[in-house]
Amino acid sequence: MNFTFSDEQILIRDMAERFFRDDYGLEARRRHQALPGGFCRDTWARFADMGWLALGIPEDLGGVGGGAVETAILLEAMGGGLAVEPFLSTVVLGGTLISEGASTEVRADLLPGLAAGDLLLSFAYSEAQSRHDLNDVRTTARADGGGFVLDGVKTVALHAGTADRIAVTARTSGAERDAGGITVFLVDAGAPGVTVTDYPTVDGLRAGDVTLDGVRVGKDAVLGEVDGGLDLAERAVDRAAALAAAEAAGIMAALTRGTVDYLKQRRQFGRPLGDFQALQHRAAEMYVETELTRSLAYMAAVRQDGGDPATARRAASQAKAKAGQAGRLIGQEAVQLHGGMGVTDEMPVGHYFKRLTMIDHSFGDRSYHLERLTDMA
Amino acid sequence: MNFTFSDEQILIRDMAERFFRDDYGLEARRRHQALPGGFCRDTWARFADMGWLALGIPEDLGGVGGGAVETAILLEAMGGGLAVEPFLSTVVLGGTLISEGASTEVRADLLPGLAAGDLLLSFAYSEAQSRHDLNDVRTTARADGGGFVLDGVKTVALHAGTADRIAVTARTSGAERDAGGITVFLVDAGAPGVTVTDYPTVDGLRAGDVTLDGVRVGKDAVLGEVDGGLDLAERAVDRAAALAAAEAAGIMAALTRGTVDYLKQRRQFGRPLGDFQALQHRAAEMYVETELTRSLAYMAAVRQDGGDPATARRAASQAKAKAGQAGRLIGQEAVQLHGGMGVTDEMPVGHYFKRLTMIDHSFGDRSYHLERLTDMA
Amino acid sequence: MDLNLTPEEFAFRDEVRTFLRASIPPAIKRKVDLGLKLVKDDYVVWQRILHERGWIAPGWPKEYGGPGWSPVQRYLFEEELAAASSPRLITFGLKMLGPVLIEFGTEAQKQRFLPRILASEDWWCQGFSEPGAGSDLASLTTRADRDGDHYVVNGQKTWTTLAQYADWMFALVRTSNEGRKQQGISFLLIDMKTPGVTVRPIKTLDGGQEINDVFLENVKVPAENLVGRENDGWTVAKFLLGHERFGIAGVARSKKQMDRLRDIAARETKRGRPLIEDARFRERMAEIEIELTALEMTELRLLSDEAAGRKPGPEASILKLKGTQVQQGITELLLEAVGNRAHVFDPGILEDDWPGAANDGPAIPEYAATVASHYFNWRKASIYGGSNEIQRGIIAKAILGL
Amino acid sequence: MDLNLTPEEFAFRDEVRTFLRASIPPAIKRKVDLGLKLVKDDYVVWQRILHERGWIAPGWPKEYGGPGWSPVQRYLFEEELAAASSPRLITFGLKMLGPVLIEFGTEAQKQRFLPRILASEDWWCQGFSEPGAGSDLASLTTRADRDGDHYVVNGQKTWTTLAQYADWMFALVRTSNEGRKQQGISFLLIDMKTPGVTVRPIKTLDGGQEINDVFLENVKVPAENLVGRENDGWTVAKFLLGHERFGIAGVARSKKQMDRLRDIAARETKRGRPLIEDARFRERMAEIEIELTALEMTELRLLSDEAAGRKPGPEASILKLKGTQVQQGITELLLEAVGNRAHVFDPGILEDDWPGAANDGPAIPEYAATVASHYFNWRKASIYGGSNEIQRGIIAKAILGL
Repeated sequence: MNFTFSDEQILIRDMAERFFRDDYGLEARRRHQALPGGFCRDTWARFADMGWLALGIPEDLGGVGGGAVETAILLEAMGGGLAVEPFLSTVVLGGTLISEGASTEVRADLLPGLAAGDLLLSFAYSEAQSRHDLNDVRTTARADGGGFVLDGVKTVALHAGTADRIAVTARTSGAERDAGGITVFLVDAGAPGVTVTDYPTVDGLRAGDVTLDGVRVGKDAVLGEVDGGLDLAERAVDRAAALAAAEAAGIMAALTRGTVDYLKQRRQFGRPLGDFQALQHRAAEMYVETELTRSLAYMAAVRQDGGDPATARRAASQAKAKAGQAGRLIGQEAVQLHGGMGVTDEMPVGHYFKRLTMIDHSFGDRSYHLERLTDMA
Repeated sequence: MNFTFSDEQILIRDMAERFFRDDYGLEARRRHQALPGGFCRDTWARFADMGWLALGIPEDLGGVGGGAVETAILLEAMGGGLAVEPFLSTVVLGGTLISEGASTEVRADLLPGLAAGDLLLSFAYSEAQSRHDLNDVRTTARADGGGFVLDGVKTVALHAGTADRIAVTARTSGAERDAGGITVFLVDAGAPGVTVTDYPTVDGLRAGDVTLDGVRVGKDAVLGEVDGGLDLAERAVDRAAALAAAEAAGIMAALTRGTVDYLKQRRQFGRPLGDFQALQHRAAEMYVETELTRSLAYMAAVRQDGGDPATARRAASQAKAKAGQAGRLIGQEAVQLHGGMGVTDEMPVGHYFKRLTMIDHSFGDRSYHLERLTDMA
Repeated sequence: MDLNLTPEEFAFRDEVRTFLRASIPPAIKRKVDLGLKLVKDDYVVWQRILHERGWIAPGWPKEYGGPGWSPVQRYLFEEELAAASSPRLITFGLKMLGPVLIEFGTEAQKQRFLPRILASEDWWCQGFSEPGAGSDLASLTTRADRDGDHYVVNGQKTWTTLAQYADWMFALVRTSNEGRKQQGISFLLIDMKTPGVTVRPIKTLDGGQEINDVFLENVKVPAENLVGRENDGWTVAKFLLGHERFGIAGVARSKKQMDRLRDIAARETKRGRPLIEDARFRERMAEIEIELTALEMTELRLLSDEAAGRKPGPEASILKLKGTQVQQGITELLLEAVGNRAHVFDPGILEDDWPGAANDGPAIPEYAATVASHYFNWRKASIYGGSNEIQRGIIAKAILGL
Repeated sequence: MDLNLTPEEFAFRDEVRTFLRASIPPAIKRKVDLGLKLVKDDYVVWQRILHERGWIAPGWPKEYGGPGWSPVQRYLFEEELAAASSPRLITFGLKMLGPVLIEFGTEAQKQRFLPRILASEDWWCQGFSEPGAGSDLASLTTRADRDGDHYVVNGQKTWTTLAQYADWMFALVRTSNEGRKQQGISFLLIDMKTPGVTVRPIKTLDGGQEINDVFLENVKVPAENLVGRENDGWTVAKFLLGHERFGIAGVARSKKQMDRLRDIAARETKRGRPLIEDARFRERMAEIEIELTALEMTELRLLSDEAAGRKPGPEASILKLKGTQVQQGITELLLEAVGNRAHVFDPGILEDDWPGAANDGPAIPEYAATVASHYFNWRKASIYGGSNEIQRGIIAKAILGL
């Protein structure tokens, strides 16, 4: 048992931190947001060059191996860098669905492109009525000839607007909230009947609603088992939840650092704010909560790779619930301790705060994960 | 609409505060606790002399009128004075049950004695399995001739050991948790078959378990309606909950005051603790929470006298839930800010803390009242 | 102690309710109900309706145009305003400068400015905060140098709310560097059309634009626009910041927001049932309702003291502190209520003429469109007007004697 | 990064588990499980069993009698100790003075005291706090004046845990008033049987008696009992307070308490069902389990750093701060779990030989008898050993540089 990074992991971390420190930043982020699709394709190509998109993909398919811990290291750095690129949707959600659910042929067909940065993915599992429950699926997939016909509307799918392929959950049998009867399909974004309404999200990323109107797909579009897709979908979303907690930890660390710097520099009543004990103690709490979240995020990452599924699920929920609670505290405190500067668009703090807040509302919010733990225990 | 005390109410408050400041205190409390029954009969007689036991009783029955607000004023002072006398059990619980549930004859028989300090009462509504639910009654009352025969065990009845009469809830029909079928009986503590196991409580008061073994009572022992006693019992306990919130507010004010005094006087690192901003802000929170609790306690008291029953119930639950939350915060903070002194038996702070804590666990704890509000809304 | 309304109070409330509900323009009501952006005209139109009825300045003495209401009547009026979906009345003239002029102004200042405030003919903004003087207001450095019958003002104000609409600014300026920093400050009225005044918007984290930098470069201000005595502006500022406790808790608006929350929770679903039936969500609503009720009862206690003739004291800090915590707590629940729709950002909601969620737009119902922005934006509540840290300090020092 | 045990670690854990469960005297186990009072003999008997096995001082170097375990092994041992219902090992000799003597002691001091600590032949107490020096430890005033080959000690120590059992006290005393207050402090070993030493119990709010005043009146202490150099005791004290992070989070014991909570919640009822099936109560348990797991993982991260050769740093303050919050949070849930039985106070539980809840006694089940006392008593956890305020200050200053 040990909790230390390997030399290789330290390399990944240092490289990612250096990239976001030197080649990213709030101004770059603004530029990327304004580009078509809301992110920078050149930056994405650099992600590919650095091997980030190949994480978790076997070497014979263009990947570099590695697992959730390496990805968590990257996401922690992306959190600190406020990256807007579609990493979670393409690499984590899409990559997991294909790696774990696709046939050997489809994997060989798609994963090299993913690793090379040529394939963008999205996972549309949410519907207007479903809240955070993946089993609440009204979208239907009717067997037709050798394939299926899909109808329904999926909502708030991260980066759906730029995705080349969109994974969707659809009901192949059963009633609206049944756990069985759900199938995951990988749909071509340009297929007849697919319409994506793309829009910005409040934290500066993009998402989209996906309308499926009589969309025909072949049998090879099925990821995982017909009628048995819920488990695959939940594994992918749990992995995203665990890794989003790592991204959140990166943001928390940046907010704590930024707040401490601000307290040192800003003077009020003739001395630096950092001299005021009440503020010192609150900064200390921010630090403690950051470290606790980071600990759970890495635990959850470790648990996502192999091992007992119930342990993986519980760890993801613990990390995500903690990220929600600590994120709310740290985001609110960072803004408050920045005073008037905290609510402007000019300083990074507001942008971190928004992204951190929306992480809580992605992949199940704190209430959802607490309830899941409650049901589980 | 107004929220001011009348001149008469101010008189009551000033008299009570003076009494507890001049004639009570931690040493007196210790002496009272060591007396048989765990309180001081002479002090009880003085309560009677001052008219405190006659509050809420009509003037023609030896009372002085007045209502819940006057009683709340008294209880707030008793909180500050850390009184151990059986006021809540005799005057609030017992008095309400008799005033609202007894026949004209029984009222005329008992209330003058109550007002004069000659009659001590207890209300035994709790059972081992019932938690905070008044409808969870296993004790039975079997109709027998003109009267009833009672069997069962009631637990943690405040001041049961010194009570002359004990009101008990018993099931005259229905199943264990039915709302109907419960009847309140007023039982002579010395009646054959009644056994009281008296014990100290952790906050320095007394309580008892009451065993009823074939206890025979007449029809005149019934308070309220046969089978319809739950409403009467809940009204009495709600009133106690609202007034216990006032007692809690008195304790909170004393703890805040005591903590502020301690912070001013105790020096660390070359200056008074009160100079440390982090501690100032925490003392400010204690003050704010005290005032909020006080506001709800008086609102709840006002609502207990007449008016809409649902409004009365909601107000009692809001006040009691708030007292639970604020009490925990203030009690813990007071101990923490007193440092090592806070956990000794010598300083008042620990005694206030214990009483405040146990108020949360009397008449329904915070969780119970929150759930009740949730069910109600 | 009596929490019931008297028959007269009932009648008053009904009169107010009937008028407000009949008079509020539906387009304005819709914006308020959905939390959309209000523009200058919305405020002015509505305030003039209230002015015509004589109700625009409940806190002003009758001789200056106030309605002469009791504290209870003012409380009821606030309640009904919020319940009728009234926009917040712009406080700068009505609740800040007006009372200041009544207390400190010359007769000429009163006659010149007060009627125009009542009629919403002048829009005022507040020039207090500076880049180097936030919570530590007295360290301000904007200078006003006397030059004949004028002051020449140089400096920068910031965080100036709605300065883009303002005709006038009341400002704290430094007229002397001698003595303690609280000395040497003066209270000056500045015409925003004077040459040398530049307003630059500051974008806030929710994407909105309510606050501004105001640059003052050799701005000539007639000496007659000094309020109170020169170098005695700190007294005026303290009066301004401390005298008004009505409404600072925001109870009436928080009640209205709780209604909105219940409405949204009734429309949103969880596990196939309306969210409002979920016991855990209900419990969180119950918790915040306890705090809101406690706040309201505390406000009523303080109002009763005031009605009984007691002067407003530092206890009002409770109202500001707890009031913003309750408001912010409600925005958190609203955000949670809309689930992952919280992500959706429709930039149109920042425009004056948002048509509503288009049917072919993102899957966000109209009621949810502003919830996230509102959550982000409302963090300001615990920062401005004396941050919560300042309020705790006031309580610790002025009430507890620490 | 690997959270699974290696086969060797599994084997080690099994060996420890088997031994501990077989060796713990049932009477001691019962007291621990019910939270009853332990007396000196309970501790000594058990510690000698561990000593015989060679496991009493996991943190000591092998040459002084430690078992030579890795950090992971020590972690597993702590886990198994708690799971086996071991009493807390008395830390004063084993975790405080022992390492101090190994670092600073003379050869004679080591040979004299270390074996007796291992064998639980000497019971040590800690003489740090004074009535005027709590969190501000360095302001202590107990004086030690050199007189030939002795020091003469005068002063008062307070909050001295279990001094009533102690044979010896290690104390901080003032040997000089020159320079900063941290200078001029010395670290002295005092035989409690020396004339002039008086122990007076301090009753705590839960009715227990664990802490004491210790009065020192002209107490003659041989100069050879000075540890480290004269006037350099602050260095020794800082080493003592900072060097040990193992176990300060109390993770293993908190896990054990969570088991106890689950057990009690399974026996208590709510609305006719076991409390443990109540969704709201379960949610509160889940919340605290998240914190406990986060704490454990943080401890493991720090231990991994240590195993990799990094020196213990101020991060250990997280463990103390959060550890006590988790412990206290569990005591709150335990208190809530027992409902209104929490009121019942059976003074017998404070006695050495409590027979258990008598059938004819108050209606309190054995498992609930100590819950309220425990809640009250455990408030001390965030006060002693560096209060939570001190820990926050350490984090702010030593980690964040504020």
